[in-house]
Amino acid sequence: MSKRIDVKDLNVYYGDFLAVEGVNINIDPKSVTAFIGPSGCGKSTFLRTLNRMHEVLPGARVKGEVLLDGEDLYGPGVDPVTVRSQIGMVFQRPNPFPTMSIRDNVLAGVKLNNKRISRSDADDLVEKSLTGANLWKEVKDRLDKPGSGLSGGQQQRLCIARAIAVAPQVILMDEPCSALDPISTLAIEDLIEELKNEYTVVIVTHNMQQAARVSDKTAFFNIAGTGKPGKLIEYSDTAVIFSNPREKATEDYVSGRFG
Amino acid sequence: MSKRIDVKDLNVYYGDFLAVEGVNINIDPKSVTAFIGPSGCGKSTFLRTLNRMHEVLPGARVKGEVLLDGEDLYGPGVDPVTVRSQIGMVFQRPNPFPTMSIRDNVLAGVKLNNKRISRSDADDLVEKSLTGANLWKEVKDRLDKPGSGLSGGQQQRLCIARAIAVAPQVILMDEPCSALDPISTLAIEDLIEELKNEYTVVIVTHNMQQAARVSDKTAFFNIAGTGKPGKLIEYSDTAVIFSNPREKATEDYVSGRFG
Amino acid sequence: MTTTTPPAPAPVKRSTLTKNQLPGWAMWAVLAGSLILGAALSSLIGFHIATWALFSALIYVAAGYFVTLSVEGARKAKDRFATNLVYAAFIVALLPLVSVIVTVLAKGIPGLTPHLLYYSMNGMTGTVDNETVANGTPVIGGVYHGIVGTLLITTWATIISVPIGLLTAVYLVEYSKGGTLARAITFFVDVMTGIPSIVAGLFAAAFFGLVFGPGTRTGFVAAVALSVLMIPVVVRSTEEMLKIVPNELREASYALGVRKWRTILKVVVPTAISGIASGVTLAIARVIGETAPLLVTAGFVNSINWNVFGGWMATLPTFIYRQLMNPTSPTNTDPSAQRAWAAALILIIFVMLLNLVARLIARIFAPKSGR
Amino acid sequence: SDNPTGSPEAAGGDAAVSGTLSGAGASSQDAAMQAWIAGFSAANSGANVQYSPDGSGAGRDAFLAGGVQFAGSDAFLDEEEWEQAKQICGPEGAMNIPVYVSPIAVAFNLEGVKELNLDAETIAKVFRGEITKWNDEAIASQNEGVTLPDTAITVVHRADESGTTENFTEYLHAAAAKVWTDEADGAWPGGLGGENAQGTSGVVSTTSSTNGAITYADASAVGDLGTVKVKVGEEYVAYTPEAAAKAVDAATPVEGRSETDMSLQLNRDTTESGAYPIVLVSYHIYCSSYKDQGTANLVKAFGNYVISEEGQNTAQESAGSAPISDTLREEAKAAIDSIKVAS
Amino acid sequence: MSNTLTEGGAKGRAGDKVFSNLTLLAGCLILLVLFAVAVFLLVQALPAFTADPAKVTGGEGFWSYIWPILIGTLVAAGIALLIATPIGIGVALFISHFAPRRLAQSLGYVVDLLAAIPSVVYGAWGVAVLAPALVPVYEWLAANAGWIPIFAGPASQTGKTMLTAGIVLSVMILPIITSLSREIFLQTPKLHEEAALAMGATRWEMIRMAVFPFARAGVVSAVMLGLGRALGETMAVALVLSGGILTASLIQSGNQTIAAEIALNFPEAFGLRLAELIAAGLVLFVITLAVNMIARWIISRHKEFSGAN
Ligand SMILES: Nc1ncnc2c1ncn2[C@@H]1O[C@H](COP(=O)(O)OP(=O)(O)OP(=O)(O)O)[C@@H](O)[C@H]1O
Ligand SMILES: Nc1ncnc2c1ncn2[C@@H]1O[C@H](COP(=O)(O)OP(=O)(O)OP(=O)(O)O)[C@@H](O)[C@H]1O
Ligand SMILES: [Mg+2]
Ligand SMILES: [Mg+2]
Ligand SMILES: O=P([O-])([O-])[O-]
Repeated sequence: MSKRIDVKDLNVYYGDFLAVEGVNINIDPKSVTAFIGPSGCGKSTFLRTLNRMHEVLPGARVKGEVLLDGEDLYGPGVDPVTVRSQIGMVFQRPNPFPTMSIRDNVLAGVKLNNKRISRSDADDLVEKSLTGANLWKEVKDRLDKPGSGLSGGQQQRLCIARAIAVAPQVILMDEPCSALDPISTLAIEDLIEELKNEYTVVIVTHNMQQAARVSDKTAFFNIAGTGKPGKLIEYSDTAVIFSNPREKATEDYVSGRFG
Repeated sequence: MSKRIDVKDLNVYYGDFLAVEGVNINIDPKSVTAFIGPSGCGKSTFLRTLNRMHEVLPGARVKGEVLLDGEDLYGPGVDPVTVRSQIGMVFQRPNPFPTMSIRDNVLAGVKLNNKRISRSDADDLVEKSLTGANLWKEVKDRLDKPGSGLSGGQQQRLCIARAIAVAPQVILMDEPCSALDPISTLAIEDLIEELKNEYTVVIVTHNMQQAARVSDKTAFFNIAGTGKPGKLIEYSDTAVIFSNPREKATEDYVSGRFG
Repeated sequence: MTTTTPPAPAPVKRSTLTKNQLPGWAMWAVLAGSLILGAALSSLIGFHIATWALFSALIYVAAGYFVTLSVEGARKAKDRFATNLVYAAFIVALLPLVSVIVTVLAKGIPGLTPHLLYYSMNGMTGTVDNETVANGTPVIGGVYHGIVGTLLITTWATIISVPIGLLTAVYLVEYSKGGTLARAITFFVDVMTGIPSIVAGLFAAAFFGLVFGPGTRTGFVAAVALSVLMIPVVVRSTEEMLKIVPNELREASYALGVRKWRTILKVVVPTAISGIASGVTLAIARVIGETAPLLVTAGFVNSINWNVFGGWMATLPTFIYRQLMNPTSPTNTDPSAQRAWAAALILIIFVMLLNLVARLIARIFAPKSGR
Repeated sequence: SDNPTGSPEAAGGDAAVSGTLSGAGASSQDAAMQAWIAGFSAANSGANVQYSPDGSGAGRDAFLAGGVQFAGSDAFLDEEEWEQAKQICGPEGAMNIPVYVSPIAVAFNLEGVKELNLDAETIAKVFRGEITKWNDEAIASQNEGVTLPDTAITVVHRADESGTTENFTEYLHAAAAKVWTDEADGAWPGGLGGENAQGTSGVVSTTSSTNGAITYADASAVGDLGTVKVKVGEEYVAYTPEAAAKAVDAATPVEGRSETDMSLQLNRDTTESGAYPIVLVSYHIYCSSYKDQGTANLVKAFGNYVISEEGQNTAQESAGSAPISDTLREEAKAAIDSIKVAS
Repeated sequence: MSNTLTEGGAKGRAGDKVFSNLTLLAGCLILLVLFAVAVFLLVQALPAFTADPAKVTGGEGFWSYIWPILIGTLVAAGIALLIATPIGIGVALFISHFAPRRLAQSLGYVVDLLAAIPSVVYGAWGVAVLAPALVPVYEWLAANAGWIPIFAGPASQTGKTMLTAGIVLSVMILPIITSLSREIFLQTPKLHEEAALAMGATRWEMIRMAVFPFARAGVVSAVMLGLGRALGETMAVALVLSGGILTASLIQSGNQTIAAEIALNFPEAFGLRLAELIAAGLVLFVITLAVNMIARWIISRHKEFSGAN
């Protein structure tokens, strides 16, 4: 089951600092949407508002509406916990729980809702999630070792495994592949392709090729200068953004020979 | 002034675990060398042995020789601190000092060593280093703000600025651009290009294009399986590695359509 | 962490985000119910404000759990339960604090006069207090000597124990590799934490007696005794704070070619400074109120002594203790009690100020906030 | 400032004595000691006396270790200590001088009752917990006309070892030997129930706040608690300074001590009319010789001031003690005057 | 050819040497002092162990003298920990994760004030305020829960009981546990907290997943420091507790702690009695040691999964 996200006139603040301004965007269910844009333009910030993770920072707040299948995430009576358990997230920096074993890290989210998961079900889930994140082979012999003993890329894949293990309706990924080698990146991209069949996927990436490869639609964010708020400049089908963008800024950005 | 590095039969251990085995490599001065290879194959581990950062982990040790212009880094009487002040490093995960302002972070290498520096020299150095890391424009108005309030990519560039501020003879970079947007990446690559004129640069990257673009020589590491040690498979001119590698494994890896 | 849940009208349509959500007023209703039920229960056994509060709180915590359980499910119920318990813990902790502070304020403020601060007890006898009571004149005799003693002795104890404690903690966390020596130090520091304060005093007295002749009692001997009590607190709290400084910061510093000791002093310690400052304050607070070890090491006098290396010295706690246990006039104990409570108030104010200073230090060096 | 009382600066006084004299010991005489120190310093500007009320045992310990020049003690030096004293005081050893006499009151908190007559046996039974109610026959029979409530008796005794307890139990053991079988001791016999509290002020305040409580404490501290008249011979005697002094006069010197020593064996089961036998006698312990002239002079001057009429009266005024009799004073003066410099 | 890696470092290295030796010296100094304390205690306590049992207080030798007050000590400290640990951790959590941020700072400050109050004042407060207030509670307990041995009547009329002493101790150690725990809770990496929250953990689940594992060792240390204080506290217990022989009931007068026993009897003690008291101190030493060793063992069992990194 997957859900659509509609954002209306969203302003995002850190205290008094307006970090992202006036975003309107409609994200279709069962699609992959990529956010691109220069560093510091507010991609991560905006992404975090989509599952109410933004507000865990002191002083951070938003104005506007984010509708999940028509229901406002920021509406009265909405519990952020419910929101987050439906909208999973993978962070830019890998953050496995250092005190938990690899296995427990994968099961961490699952155990929240389903304490009584049977041993064999759990084993299956761990294998499935780790395989999905292309980590199973590397760690299958040391599932009981702490997650912090892995290499950076391994840790990131562990976090992805942890996020998909709970089967959320929307998955937000903040540069999930930035620490990964091509093989793992391929695996993750395959995974995203697969997830798309059932879930809504939003991913932030600096990698144009990646955006072009995996996403159906692409949103380009930009920032006018330091201290200015980031803005959504253009949002369109990926093919359009990369071949025939409406805005000059977008064209300048995507035509860079980088990625 | 730049120096050459010659590694002879280097084995790298975490406790009893042999992480990298039998590396022989000669890195020319005034060149850029790229390390590529799948996740977990020991690129970071090997890189850290080049400035004796490996040994700060408990139980971590090496066997073999690393010669800096013919002098063994691991020879008797060698002070690791001297080594590290000549061979700088940028980490995979940005790690600015949380107690310091942006300015102080850049000057950390100077100030922490208690070197005396005049106010104006310091200002110049800060500007030069931040400009080099393509961060100056974004932070010039908030140099006194804490470094931890920056976005992920900004933090990484801050760390690069910090590393180049001490003007080392060799610079090691562990995936310096993995958290960066294309514009910053371009800036860093330009910077590497520039650094090459005076320094020896070694970079770890998962980005084939990047390796192809910036490096003179490329080293491909691989790992036979979990628990096995990583090995240097092939080391050659970048052009050769990407167009006509000697080994099948290298060809398989670099011909992936990713990056 | 909160931007939402003002009391809301019940949602019109069934929403997956708000379903199984208690409306905002629900907990207020539960609270009101608990208060009424608590009142009823407590009047069963003879109404008292304390039992009322207690019963209401218990009912609220329990009812909050079950109401949430029935509507929002077990996880939310547990969260509610834990939240209520945490709030309850805080309120419970405030009770004795308020009670002690009120007691000290009520009994101490009348005695807190400029005279008390400016004069010692030199030459004071029971006769003076008897007259004071008989004539109803203001109490005379003060704690100047005790203030001087407390400040000097505590300062010296801090000078001795903070560097030693900090350095030892640094040794344990940064240098030792879990060797025998480190384990021995940890072992002894642990034992130290439970040393009865008087034993520390007897030890210091015996040690100085051996070296400088029997009966050597000075402020410095007391400072040494207090250091024995302070050091373990400093070591252990600092140790814990240093341990949680992330290694990547150390590595970042090493990679810049910074020496280990500079890294420790300029990166590790500043990052942990807030906790270290708290620990040091705690250690000082721990000893500044000590009585027993001071009596056997610094003696007790009624006159002012500024010299920690010679002569006996009084401190605020010993002053308080003596005034309470051996009032200046056994027949009229009120003036002594008044002086004692006023002295207690002064002591508390001192530690408050100390806390402020520690926080200031922490604020200046502490990690800046931000993601 | 060091002059809270605003007393005029001492006008020189006896130029022969100067320096610092340190003493430690009994807390019972602390209040009196403050008065003595104040009075003595006022007359001798160059002299400084300090006293640490650590407790009698600690005081004697410090004295025998040479840490202080004199000790205050609720008990005189015992045989062993007496011998030990010769090491620091020279062959003639130390001397015990009674300087502080104070009646110990048996005080209680019973609504509407201010005074009760009790004999030693009844007191002993009450404190042993054998009599548990205030309207017990044993009490009522001695107090006709007093309405005694059916309140439970709560015994409050000292938690710390103390001279007060030692003197009180010595009285009970001597005057009611059949009931009070425990030897006299500074610590309350373990195994007896009851409440306890630290220090004289502790037992008094506990008693004051507990209805039906009874305790024993230095008479100066009992405030408005009810007190017991103790049966001596055929009459009931209230505690008064005079009655206490009388009991001390009736005491016998301890055998086998030196000429100058004034250790007293109190006659607790005295039947002498008007004597109040529950008395605490607290001593000053001085050396018979000191190493240097200055100290000897200082000790002599201070000792003489303490036993002088002026000194005893100041103590009475400020600490509520009973002045020693003239006979005792003369004996004490002779002893103190014999203090000399070790040759 | 001169070696640039080995030359020139000497001066800089000296700083490192000096500093590391300084830390080592500090550690050794502590060892030395503590060793001296231990020797002092042993030497002074020796007569109590070797003396004729009949001469020791109680008349049956040192061990039968010490064990009741040893148990009393453990009971008092146990009550204190039982009350102060959950409340202390609760307060620390309240300040670090529940209270509004602006408020939290001042609240932490308020609780730290508890540490500022001298133990004599705690004692005086315990006697004057707390004990009388608890008398009706004890009477109620004796009447309604008297069948439980620890609440056996008749209740003390003064309220100066073991339970009261335990409560006063718990108030005294609360700030130790709170302030150390609070500092550690505050240091929990945001990354891990966010990781938990992002997968839909409630605040409490986040605390269990990210905060507690990270802080475990530190909190145990805090509790141990508190325990040390509770075991060694003299004046407050001496003033509050109406001590006596070992009794199961916590609401009657009776029981005693080692530290209070020392404080109460030390002033009048000499000779063998002094040795006994110091031997009692030695016993306390050993107890503290044992408890701490158990605590360290608990921490070290999970060393592999430690919080730093
Ligand atoms: N905790 C914070 N407090 C205040 N400002 C912040 C905080 N985090 C980020 N910012 C600011 O908000 C803006 C957007 O930051 P954000 O992290 O969303 O950028 P981004 O697009 O994700 O960049 P990157 O590609 O480098 O990750 C930046 O100007 C940044 O400095
Ligand atoms: N601190 C450590 N203790 C033990 N083993 C470690 C440690 N750090 C890394 N390893 C192991 O050493 C091997 C090499 O790790 P390394 O971090 O060098 O990989 P990498 O090539 O840098 O991978 P990535 O591209 O994901 O960063 C891996 O098997 C990893 O699990
Ligand atoms: Mg970002
Ligand atoms: Mg790596
Ligand atoms: O004077 P005391 O020994 O009874 O305190």
